[in-house]
Amino acid sequence: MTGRELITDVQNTWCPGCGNFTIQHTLKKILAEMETAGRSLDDVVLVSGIGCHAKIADYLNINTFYSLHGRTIPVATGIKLANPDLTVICCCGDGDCYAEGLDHLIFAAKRNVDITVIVHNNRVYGLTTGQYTPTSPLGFRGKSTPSGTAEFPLNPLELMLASGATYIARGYTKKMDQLRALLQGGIAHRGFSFIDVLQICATFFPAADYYTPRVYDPADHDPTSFDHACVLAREWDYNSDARIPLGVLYTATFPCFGERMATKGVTAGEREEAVRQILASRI
Amino acid sequence: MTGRELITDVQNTWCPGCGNFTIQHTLKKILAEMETAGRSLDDVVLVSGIGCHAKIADYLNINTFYSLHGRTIPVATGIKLANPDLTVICCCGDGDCYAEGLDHLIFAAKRNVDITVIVHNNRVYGLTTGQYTPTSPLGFRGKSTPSGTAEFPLNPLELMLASGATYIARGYTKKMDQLRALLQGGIAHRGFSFIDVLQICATFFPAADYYTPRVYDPADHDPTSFDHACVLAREWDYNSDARIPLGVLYTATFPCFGERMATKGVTAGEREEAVRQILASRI
Amino acid sequence: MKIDSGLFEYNVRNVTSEIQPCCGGPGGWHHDNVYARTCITVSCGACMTEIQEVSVLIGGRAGDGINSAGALVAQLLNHLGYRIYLDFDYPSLIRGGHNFAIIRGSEHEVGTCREKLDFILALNQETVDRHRDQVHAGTAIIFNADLARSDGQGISIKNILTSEKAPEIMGNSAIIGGFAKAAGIEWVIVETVFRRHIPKGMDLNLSVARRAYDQLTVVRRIEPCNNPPLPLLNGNEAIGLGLVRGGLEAYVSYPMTPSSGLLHFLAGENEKLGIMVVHPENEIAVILMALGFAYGGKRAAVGTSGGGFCLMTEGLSLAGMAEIPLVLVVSQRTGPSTGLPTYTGQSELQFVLHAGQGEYPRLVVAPGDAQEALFWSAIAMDIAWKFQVPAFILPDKTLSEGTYSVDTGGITVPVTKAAPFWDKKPPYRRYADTPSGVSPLAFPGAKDAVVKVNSYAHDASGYTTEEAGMVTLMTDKRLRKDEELITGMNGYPQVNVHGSAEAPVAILCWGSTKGVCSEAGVKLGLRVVQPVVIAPFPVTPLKEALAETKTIICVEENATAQLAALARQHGIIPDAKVLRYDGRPFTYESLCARLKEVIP
Amino acid sequence: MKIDSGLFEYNVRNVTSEIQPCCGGPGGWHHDNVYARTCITVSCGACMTEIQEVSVLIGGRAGDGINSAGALVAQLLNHLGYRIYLDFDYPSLIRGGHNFAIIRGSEHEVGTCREKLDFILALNQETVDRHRDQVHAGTAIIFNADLARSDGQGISIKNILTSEKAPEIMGNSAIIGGFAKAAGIEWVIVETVFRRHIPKGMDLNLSVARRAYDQLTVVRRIEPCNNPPLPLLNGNEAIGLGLVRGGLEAYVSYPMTPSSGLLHFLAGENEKLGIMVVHPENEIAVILMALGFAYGGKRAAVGTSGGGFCLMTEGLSLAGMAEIPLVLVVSQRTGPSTGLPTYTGQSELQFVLHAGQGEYPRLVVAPGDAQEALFWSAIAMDIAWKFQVPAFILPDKTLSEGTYSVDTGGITVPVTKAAPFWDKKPPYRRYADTPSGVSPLAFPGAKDAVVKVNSYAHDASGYTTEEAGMVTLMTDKRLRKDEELITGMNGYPQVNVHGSAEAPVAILCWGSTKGVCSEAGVKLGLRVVQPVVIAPFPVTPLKEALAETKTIICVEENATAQLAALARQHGIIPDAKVLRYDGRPFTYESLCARLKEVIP
Ligand SMILES: Cc1ncc(C[n+]2csc(CCOP(=O)(O)OP(=O)(O)O)c2C)c(N)n1
Ligand SMILES: Cc1ncc(C[n+]2csc(CCOP(=O)(O)OP(=O)(O)O)c2C)c(N)n1
Ligand code: SF4
Ligand code: SF4
Ligand SMILES: [Mg+2]
Ligand SMILES: [Mg+2]
Repeated sequence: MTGRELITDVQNTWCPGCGNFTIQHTLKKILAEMETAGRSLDDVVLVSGIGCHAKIADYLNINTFYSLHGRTIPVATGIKLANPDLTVICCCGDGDCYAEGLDHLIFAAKRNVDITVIVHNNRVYGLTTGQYTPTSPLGFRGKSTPSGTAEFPLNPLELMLASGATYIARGYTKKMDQLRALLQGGIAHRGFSFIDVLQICATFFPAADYYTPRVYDPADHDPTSFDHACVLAREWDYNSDARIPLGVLYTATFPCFGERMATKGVTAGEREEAVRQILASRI
Repeated sequence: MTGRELITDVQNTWCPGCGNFTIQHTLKKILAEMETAGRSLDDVVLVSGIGCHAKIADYLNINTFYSLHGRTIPVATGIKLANPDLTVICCCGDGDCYAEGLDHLIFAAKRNVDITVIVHNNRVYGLTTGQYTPTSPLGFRGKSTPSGTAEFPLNPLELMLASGATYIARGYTKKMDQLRALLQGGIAHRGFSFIDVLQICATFFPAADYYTPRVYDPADHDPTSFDHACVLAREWDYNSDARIPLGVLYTATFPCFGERMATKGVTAGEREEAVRQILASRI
Repeated sequence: MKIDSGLFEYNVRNVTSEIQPCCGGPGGWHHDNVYARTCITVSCGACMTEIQEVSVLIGGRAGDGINSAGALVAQLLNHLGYRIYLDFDYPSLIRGGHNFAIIRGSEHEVGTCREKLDFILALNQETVDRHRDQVHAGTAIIFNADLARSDGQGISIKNILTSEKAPEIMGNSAIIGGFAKAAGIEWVIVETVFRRHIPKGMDLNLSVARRAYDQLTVVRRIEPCNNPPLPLLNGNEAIGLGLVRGGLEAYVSYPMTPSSGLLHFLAGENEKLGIMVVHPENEIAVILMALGFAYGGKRAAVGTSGGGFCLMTEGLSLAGMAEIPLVLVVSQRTGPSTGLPTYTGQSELQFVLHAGQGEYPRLVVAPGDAQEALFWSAIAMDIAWKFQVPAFILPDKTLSEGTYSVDTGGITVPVTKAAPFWDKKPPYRRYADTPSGVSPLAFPGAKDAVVKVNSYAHDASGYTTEEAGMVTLMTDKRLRKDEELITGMNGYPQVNVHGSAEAPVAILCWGSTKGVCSEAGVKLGLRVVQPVVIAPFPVTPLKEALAETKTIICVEENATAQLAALARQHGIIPDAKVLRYDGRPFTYESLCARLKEVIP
Repeated sequence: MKIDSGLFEYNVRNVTSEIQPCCGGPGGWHHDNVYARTCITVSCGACMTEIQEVSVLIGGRAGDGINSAGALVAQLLNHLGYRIYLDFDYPSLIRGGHNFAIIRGSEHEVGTCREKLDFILALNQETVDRHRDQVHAGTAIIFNADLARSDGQGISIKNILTSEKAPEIMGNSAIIGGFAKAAGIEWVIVETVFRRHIPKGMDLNLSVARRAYDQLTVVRRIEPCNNPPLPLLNGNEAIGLGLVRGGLEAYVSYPMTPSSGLLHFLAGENEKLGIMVVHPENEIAVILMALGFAYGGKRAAVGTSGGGFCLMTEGLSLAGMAEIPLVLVVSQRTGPSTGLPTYTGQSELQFVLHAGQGEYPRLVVAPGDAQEALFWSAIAMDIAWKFQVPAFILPDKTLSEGTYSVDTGGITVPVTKAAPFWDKKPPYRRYADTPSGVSPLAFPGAKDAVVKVNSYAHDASGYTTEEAGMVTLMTDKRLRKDEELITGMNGYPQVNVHGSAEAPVAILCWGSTKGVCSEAGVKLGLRVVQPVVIAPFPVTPLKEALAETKTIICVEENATAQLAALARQHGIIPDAKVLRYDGRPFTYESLCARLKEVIP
């Protein structure tokens, strides 16, 4: 389909001021550009989890798999293995992909599966009305922790560096142009791309006043330097007060899982012959 | 119980030459020493997963929770929260705790739960007869990957450093004295202790000839140095040929999850009164 | 009714809906709204006494605080002496969309809504438009004149807020003030309710309410009734308090609608109640952590809904095999899969009965309202520990998030923690074989006890075995607990009968449809039979309750009639079924109409 | 029997055990061992013709390669024209412990073991000692004289290996060579079998075998039968090949006994078969990845056992809601929980029927032997795609790891991939409402198709909806597929009848007990009714198969009689049950004895 309307008629139910609008708008622009550049959007698939972020599956007029809380990544892996010609993008929540389904994230990085994972990291469970997530700061008072959480946040960038992801970036929904470049870079990257997006949750984690003065673009960072990527990733630990580097922290080139796993196709006849041979070998 | 027989009458079914014997023997010694030092073994609990490693639950004559494949850590967390006076040790497999239940490992580290996790890392699924695990090298030919795996191994030490573990060590079943010190240190440590033990699997991953010439004890390493711990953790990536540092890589002191979560006990009367108050407030 | 289960004494009032009928005649609880003539009084079907009754709807957008506003309306009626049922209807989103609460008050106990409304409080136009066919000749509409046009009385909320310099969220107080006036509720009651139930900015809220109160005129007076006000609890809160009375020490849960309210409630009250509340990384961790608590000697419960429960099934089977006591609250919503997260359903009955590999006894109770939830949650915890089995509480969205009057008069649950404990004579054998199948309990830390629990087939000491004879012996031991459980449950009111207890046509229902089925049963002269205990299946009491019926009609909020299948399996053959599965609870009117189609 | 399901043609031979009886008389497949007099021939219960039959046990420690040695013995008998059943019994450990295989050969199809043995091949003393009560007057024992003492003929394996400079693992060849001689099997057959089935070091193995062959004397000649040899497959391999014939393109699995063999088999053959085999991080990833494959247009299957299946239930419910085709192989072992990992059981029937929240149609087939597994696995894949439902194959350890003769003569499955595909006229609606409830399929990448699948309640295009009417419509659409499925399955042999088809006493059994029940049925003159399709429950064919029975006896390898409960639910009331739940399959003798206790 060419020149398609990219936004569906489904009524949008995000709160006013929600950072998800920015992510949706950014993806829409990227899709439009991909189409202009000759890529058929029929070959793009978006996989979402469950949560506010995941509603994007209803709003974008492309192939979508609106899956389960925490399970975007194995679904996306299956799709990519099934059809390597597809561009597969995951829109995940932080509860989704850092709590419920963290293991899948790490394994996709380890395997260098050629998909792009965008984490709508609002640092809260939005759709279930405001509980802490793995990236909420220590002491966060959510509905399940009204007197404050008892645990430090995870640093997802550090985890990704430790897990073998080959494209690691951080964006911010109040920096739309940069976000677009980061997502575009991730989609273009061959291999596992991960973008942690600091997404404003207007209702349960309205952190713009915290983020905006702290975010910065590190000058002269060479994203092929793993060591410096580590330094940047650790600069802000999602908890204490510090400058928050944005941008592509790390890139590397490695063979993808799909390439390594590829099996030569066989015809129906060859397959039936193979079955016959196997049966014959059992006599 | 004092002066108890530490090994049960259950018939041991590990293969001759299995590294699990070393781990069991080490634990036995540590337990005996704890008892000598005045700690009642009634207050020690061992939680195991499912796999060859897990049989240790049958062999040691202490409190044990022989749980599920991949699930030692949440069980251990519950036990420790239920009764902070207990010493809680997990014996995990690498399939167990780096594949099936990886998320729990990371969260226990993040929370700094005061338990000790010993990973019997034989880099293979032993009990299910030899499939690759997350620490098997790229190209490993196991029963599920007869023409070689398509993925790099994880580096569990790096992951633990990224997750907030406060005691991180690596041992080797052919270095029993050191192993004892490492496990002892982990058990003594207040907070989340993690020991990756390179365990020889005589049947499916007999890697002694690989390990023995490569392992070494880094001189002058200060385990409170996070940065140097990272360097050491990365020296060998569980895949390529390199020297393999053993010992305590990292230690730090932080409040434990249990301390932060502790709730003041109330009497039955106080509780009933609280219920009455809540009911009254709903009129 | 007094139950002596050998464990504790429990004065049960009303738990089986044994409401005093107005006339003492057959049928118990009778009332029927006759809207055309008089809307606030209804007449008892048996004696034709008029009983008082009122239905109020308040609606607006998500984020408007409809749920709290509804709760205030409910408290107003509560303080007028009405028994309350409140149903809150909302889509799965945070702001915008249409939310509404229907509050029904009645002189008698009530557990369902009527379609027709006596009052509509409309914060926006959508509320007016969407509920048009729920008005009757005498419906009073009070609306926000800034956003809606309608018959009835409008209030400019904006003006009021501006005059009072009050924030937007206090708009609800204006509409409630207006309602109070329109319903002829004395100001002192409004003031009492606001003072008791508004946590912040109470004076300002009262001023806002007063302005609206003064602007409007009385159109439909709600007469006070003769009852004292009662605590209003939703099902989740009732379950929470019941668990606490059953000795709960740790609640472990991962948020999932409609169970999250229980997590939030217990997390908010945990210090007062002296319990630990943990929200771990996912539901697998939830159940395993809870099993860790129980092994450590602490009474634990978990809560979730269908999707999260899926992830707990492996841990459930472990609980069954390792004989670790645990209470599981599985609050049902519309499935399959993510389905309709904020709407109701009753489709997890068979799943819960059979979940987890292998065979082991379990208790499943499905309370019908908040009062039953309070009662049965305490029992579930006690049974779980007494028999060392998993015990399920199986509410649905309607019960979990619906608000009910709870009559706690005389309810005391002296929890004995009467689980069978080890006699401290070593060696301790975790799975010692006993005639009842129940082995004595000890916890790690106990002197000279080596406490070994095991997910493998094991012997009496907890050591793994692969020996055929031992496997059979231990399986028999576990299944003997099921026999004991059946006997043990006989001490409890496992099956409730409502409506006309002798009628030849019976409704067979379970869970939250109790309320609507009871009313329909009264209206249509049907017997209403509601098993609260689902497993072990109470065959004998159920057959007794259904004795001499000619027709059995299964009423369920699922698409395949799951209780009907279970009944058939036990030789009870339902003749017809009335099912609803669009996520909405049956209303009295819709159920009556559907029943009439199948009554012979 | 020829089935035209509209999808493909399939010449079914023997799938319903329609074995030619020797005498043509009633009862089909009759034979009974009369050990005392003659052990290798048995007589047909109906015509008293003697039919040939032999049972061989080989035992040793884990790690001794007993399974492969058993397979070689089986091939020897196969090449003598015997039909084979091989049962492999081993504990859950890697080295040590007692492993043994029983190989039974018969002139006729066979699917169970006898207790008495004609040959015992003992690699160690434990084998001799443990199986003492399985010998009869004429049992020939061949033992490793280095490690065991016994009656019979000893061989010093050590001496032979030393002379041949052969490695220890070749000891099995010695014992097999000895067996061949003792059984009077011609050397040329040994040579053929070794050449075909020993992957490495065949010449050396043959020399080792020959030495033993030459040392021993013939004691019990096994006469060749008149059958050609057939492929020997275990149930897992048969399922794998069946799936491939059903169009399998991706197999995703995490190892778990007794399903792992299927993973290993397909991983080993994946290049030849052109399929992708993925072993991900855990079972949750397994099922979600498989759903990704299916959404991407590739036919996928997953395999596991009960504990792993627990973790798949959430994904299963997603498959049901999103209507994504998937085949699940759930191989049962003794539960609950970890239970007995390497022993059998039939306790997942009800779990599999009800797993996953909410209600949606599913296919469940429980093949009775490898031949049925081959046939039904292809069908399961085809049905999954035709109806876009999850389809289960439900073997157990006995079937998955037992080896059977498979008669593939005339079996061709021209897979049409006849799922209903989109007509390419946009707009594509993934959930278009149709009379059958089945919507046309398209996959991402298809030109102008926007393919939206959704775990939420959704409309025809796949967009989330919370609207009551649409929810009902879509639920009805999904449930209509169940109706269609019931009709569709009528084209298949859903219920098998063995034994005396007219007898008034019937055994009702399912899955791998088919073999033992058939033999017992013949012996005791019982009708044996075996539903292969479990869901949708084949009520009509089952009632037909049971028509005019006076007594129904349920035989199951679980503790609660799960098929019996299911049957009762559908109005079929079993009168008695014979259950075994110690992880071991019924033997013919034990089953006959138990049946005699309950036959009226
Ligand atoms: C297995 C399971 N557990 C819990 C839920 C309930 N649930 C739905 S969305 C959600 C959290 C969403 O948080 P996040 O992923 O951060 O997304 P957000 O809403 O913040 O975008 C939860 C817990 C679920 N759907 N499935
Ligand atoms: C949920 C689940 N999946 C799979 C299995 C089967 N299983 C038992 S042990 C094991 C692997 C053990 O590997 P590892 O943890 O490395 O332990 P090892 O045997 O090597 O000590 C597996 C996959 C299981 N018991 N439960
Ligand atoms: S709750 Fe937060 S994340 Fe969800 S829609 Fe509202 S602002 Fe966005
Ligand atoms: S298989 Fe490996 S890990 Fe398991 S007992 Fe044998 S040597 Fe040890
Ligand atoms: Mg979030
Ligand atoms: Mg291992």
